[in-house]
Order: sequence, then C-alpha cells, then structure tokens
Amino acid sequence: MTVEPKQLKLILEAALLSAREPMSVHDLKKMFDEPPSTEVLRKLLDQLRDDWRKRPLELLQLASGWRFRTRAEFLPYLERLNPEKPPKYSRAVLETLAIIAYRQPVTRGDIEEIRGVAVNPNVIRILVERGWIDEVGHRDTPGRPALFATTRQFLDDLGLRAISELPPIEQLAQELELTHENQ
Amino acid sequence: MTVEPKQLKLILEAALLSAREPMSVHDLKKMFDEPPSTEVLRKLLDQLRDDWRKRPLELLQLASGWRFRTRAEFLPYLERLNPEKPPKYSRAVLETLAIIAYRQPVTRGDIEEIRGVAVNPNVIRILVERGWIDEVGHRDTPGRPALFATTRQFLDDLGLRAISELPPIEQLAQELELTHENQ
Amino acid sequence: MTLAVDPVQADILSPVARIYGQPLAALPHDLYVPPDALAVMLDAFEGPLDLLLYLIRKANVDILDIPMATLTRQYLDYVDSMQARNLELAGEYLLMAAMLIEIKSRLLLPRPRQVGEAEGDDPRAELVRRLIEYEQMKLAGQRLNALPHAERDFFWAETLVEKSMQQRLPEVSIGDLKAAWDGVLRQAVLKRNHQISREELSVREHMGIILRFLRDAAGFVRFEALFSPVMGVPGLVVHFLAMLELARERLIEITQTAAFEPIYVRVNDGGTETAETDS
Repeated sequence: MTVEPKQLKLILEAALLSAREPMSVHDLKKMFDEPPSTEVLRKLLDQLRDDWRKRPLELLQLASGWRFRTRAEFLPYLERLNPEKPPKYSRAVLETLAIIAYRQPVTRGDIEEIRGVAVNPNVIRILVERGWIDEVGHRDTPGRPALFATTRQFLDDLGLRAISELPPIEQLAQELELTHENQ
Repeated sequence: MTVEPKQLKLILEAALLSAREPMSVHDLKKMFDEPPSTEVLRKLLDQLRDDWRKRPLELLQLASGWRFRTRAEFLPYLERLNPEKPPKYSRAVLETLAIIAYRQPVTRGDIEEIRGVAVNPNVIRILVERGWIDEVGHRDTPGRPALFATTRQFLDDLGLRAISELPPIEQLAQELELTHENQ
Repeated sequence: MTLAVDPVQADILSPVARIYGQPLAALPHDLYVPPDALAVMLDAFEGPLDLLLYLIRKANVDILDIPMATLTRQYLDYVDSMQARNLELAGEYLLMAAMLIEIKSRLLLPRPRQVGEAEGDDPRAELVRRLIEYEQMKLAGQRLNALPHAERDFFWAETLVEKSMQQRLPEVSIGDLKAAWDGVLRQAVLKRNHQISREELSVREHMGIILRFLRDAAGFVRFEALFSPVMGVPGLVVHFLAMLELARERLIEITQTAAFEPIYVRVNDGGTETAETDS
C-alpha cells in the first residue's frame, strides 16, 4: 500500500525523533513496503526541517544521515541537568591574570619579574582567546615588548563595572605586611 | 532572570525530547536559576501534551516522570528499522512477572507455590537484567529468602504511573466467572 | 456460585453427569485427551496447575465444581506418559497426582454435612483456591504482555544533545583573582626582590583604556578626543593621570608643533622621537 505524503512525513518524524543514530535516506526507506522515491523523501525531509525552524530542535543533515539535535540556545538549561564539573584554570593562568588585572598595562617581562618564572606563551594565549586580555601597545624599550591589559569583557564576565572594583591593592599590601609579620 | 512562559515551554520540550530518562517536575526545575512553580510547570506540561496530540510522539506521565514516546500506530514502520526483534518473554517469565507485580513483595517460594513449579533461576535473572524487578529485602523466615518487587523502570517501560494502574486483579476474577457463565 | 458438595454428583464418572446442575447425556468429546496427544504438548504446560487448568477448561466444567475422578484419571494418564518420556519433569506432577488421589478418596467417603460448615471443608477447596489464583496470575501475565512495552511496542524519544556545541569555559571569581594575587605576593615576599607599592588601580585601568583607544585609532589622535565629559571630574582626572603615567613610561607619544597648536597623541610605535618635552 502507498502511504500518503502527510502520513509519510509523520512516520519520518517519528523515526527521526526516536533514532539513536543519524538516519540516511536509505535507512528511512527500509520502513516501507513500497518505499517512496529518494526525491520524495528529500522533499519531505526539507519540509520537516522547515517545520521545526521555530522549535527547540533542529533537523540536521550530517555526513551519515539526518538527525534531530537540540538547538544550542537550550544547552545551558540542559547542561544543568547533568552538571559537569567546570574546568579550572591553572595557577599560572590565574596569577598571570591577577598581575595583568592589578598592574596593567604590563609586559611579559613584568609578569616574569613578579612571578619569578618564565611566562608560558600558552598562558597568554589562553587569556587572549578568552577575550579577557589583549595587547594595548608596546613598551618603548629594547625589543618593544607587547603591553597587556584586561578588556571590558573581563570586567563583564567577573561582574565588575571597573577595575577599581577589584579588592583594592592597598588592602593587599597590608595583608602582605601582616603575612610577613606572621611569618 | 525569569523566563517567559513561551520560552519556558520550549525549554521543557527541548529537555524532554532529548532526555534519556523520564523527567520529574523536580528534575525539570533544576534547569532554572529561578525555577517556575510546580503548578506552572504542570500546566505547561499539560499544554505540551496537548500540543503533541496530533504529532507522532506522545508525552506521557510515568512513574518517574514525563517522557516522550512514539505512538503505537508508527510501530509497524519503526520496527522494520531494528531487524533485531526484542525478545518475546516466555509464559514462565510473564507469569513470574505477574506474580511479582500483583503480589509484591514475594519470595521465590511464594512464586513457586502459586505456579506449582520450581522457579528457574534464569527467569529471575532475565527480569532483573531488564531492570523490571529487584531484591527489596529478605523475609524473616528460616533461610531469610530474598523478597522481590517491581521497579520504577518496570512501570515506566509499561507506560504506567503506579502499580495501581495495572489491569485490576478483581476484574480478572470477574472475568473468570463470566467465562464460566458463557460456557 | 456455590460448591456442589454432593460427592457422588460431583463425580463425573457416575452415570448421571451434571455440570451446573445440567444433566449431560454424553461427555463432551474433548473431555478425554489421549495421553499421546498430551505428550506432544509436553513442554506446553507450565506445571501441574497449568495442566489441571487445561484439563478442566477442555472438559467445559466449572473450576468450582471439579469432577475429581475424571480429572484425576486424565491427569494420571498424562503423568504416566510423561514418566515414560521424561522422568525428571515428573516430580511436581507426581506430588499433584498424590494430592488429587487424596482429594478424590476423601470425596468418596460419605460424610454427613454439618450445619454451618465452611466451604473450606470441601476437600477440593484448597485445590480450587490454588487453581483460581494460578489462573489469575496466568491471565495477569497475558495482560502484562498485552500492555505496550518500551522497545517492543514503542520507542522513547532520543534526540541528540551535542554538549560540545557549548564550550565550557573555566569560571574565575574575584575571590580567585585575589587569591592568585595573594599567592603572587607571597612569592614576591619570599624572593624579596620585588617592591610592592600602593597604587591607584583606576589609573592603571585608564592607561589600558587610552592605549586601546590609540591602538584602534591607528595614528595621531587629538588630545581632546581622549577625554569625554561623561567621565565626570574624577574620571577626567584619573584619565589625565593615566596619560601622564603613559608618557612617563614612554608608552605614548605626545606632540605639539607650537604653543597653542593642537596636541596630538599616538601610541609610541618605537620611533626615535620622544614626546616628554611636550607633555
């Protein structure tokens, strides 16, 4: 028996919504005694994709076939259902970030001087890629080293309005003395 | 931030369509910073169920929560996709399952008494491996035999919310009598 | 429905066969199943109760009014044929055979009926109870089987969630930053080779702002263009201090061709000119 197009589309939808793997047109044809033509199936799949335009899933055509996938905008909600431990930055990254935040603009050399160890280029790259620091110029010293400063996005991501809202440095200096005295 | 109801429903839909398990209202709340009330969620879930009335999936309320499943009418098509047929359970398995479901918690001895034959250990193993029954304790009689009961997954897999939704046993007794009268 | 307790009437072997009080001229044709046929169905039965139910149903008799003699004979024929073929299966069946024979013999013993005698006193009562319970469970098993099963009759929705679409970035709090800074300070103190001084943070921030502005402008910028009234007086002062600091650190170049001419500022791109004299 031939299935009418409307019913056909529902069958495709049922199959794709319950499939564990992407489904090729070849796979989809297996469901029918008298499989619709590849052309018809493609047309229906395109329609289905359009039908889902405003829905929380999207129908994707992948290398191995068609599959429904949750739209990216819903991932933050789904993420909370199975929270994975958020990754952490290494101590080197955090200290470098702190130095840039408190002493900006600074060169790699400044950071090395303060931390007492060479700066791994990866550390700078991580922070630049995160959009938290960028090069704001070069110091006019031999080698013209790049100067790094924190960005607006850094402030936004940390919920600050301005760098001055960071725990003030005076306080840190006092703590330093206290720590020092306690030692 | 509060999410508006329309968006809320899309989020619920995204979560339910992609969840690997039934989702309780409690689970669903985890997705939000400021979770909507249970009342609001239930209303939206009901709406969602209605929205899907004419669609190839149905939203079901099961023992452990809400989940989408394919409607029965699509089975003939979908089962062709899985050449591996699910196992048909033997009468021994089905009768043992029925005794555990209706008389729980029961020991192996109880099952043997009702069926009048020894329980094949494989029968219990099949049901345990399917996740439909498990040991819930021991009866305080000599030998301290294990007590078996059905699981939440048994209910979920049969589309039930509670054991009370099983075909009632009183009805069976009535049918028994009716069968006789008709003869 | 009441139990017919007259043992003689209950025994279908007697010339007058009655089922539900209805006399039968002849036995139903399928009451007797030849043992050979039963043997074929050897594995079809789930046990003695199942076999008994089969025989009772075949005989079209009421489970509550079992013709013990016929039933027992049929049953024993079956067990005999089973024993001939498969001895190990016979254990439970033999036990049942013994029970049937015992019930039959008790029924045959004439016994005056007591007033108010409970139904349970019918020797068949226990057997009937077990048969009913077993049949209930047998039917319940069929009912369960008829319910839609996951993976057999329907499938759960299973769509893709690609978590990798959402890259999880490490979170840093102000506290983390402060802790990191504390760590840096402790290191610095231990090394005693670095002077930590009090500093106005906002000047440092504005140094970055100016540098970024100049970088994006890529060339000379008029001095005034670096200031905006929306900064407010404190902001303007800090901004100005930041500019002085930048000049001092030779990070920017400030030029003025003549007195009262516009002042231009640009990033110090390494040119040999210095702007200090003009600042």
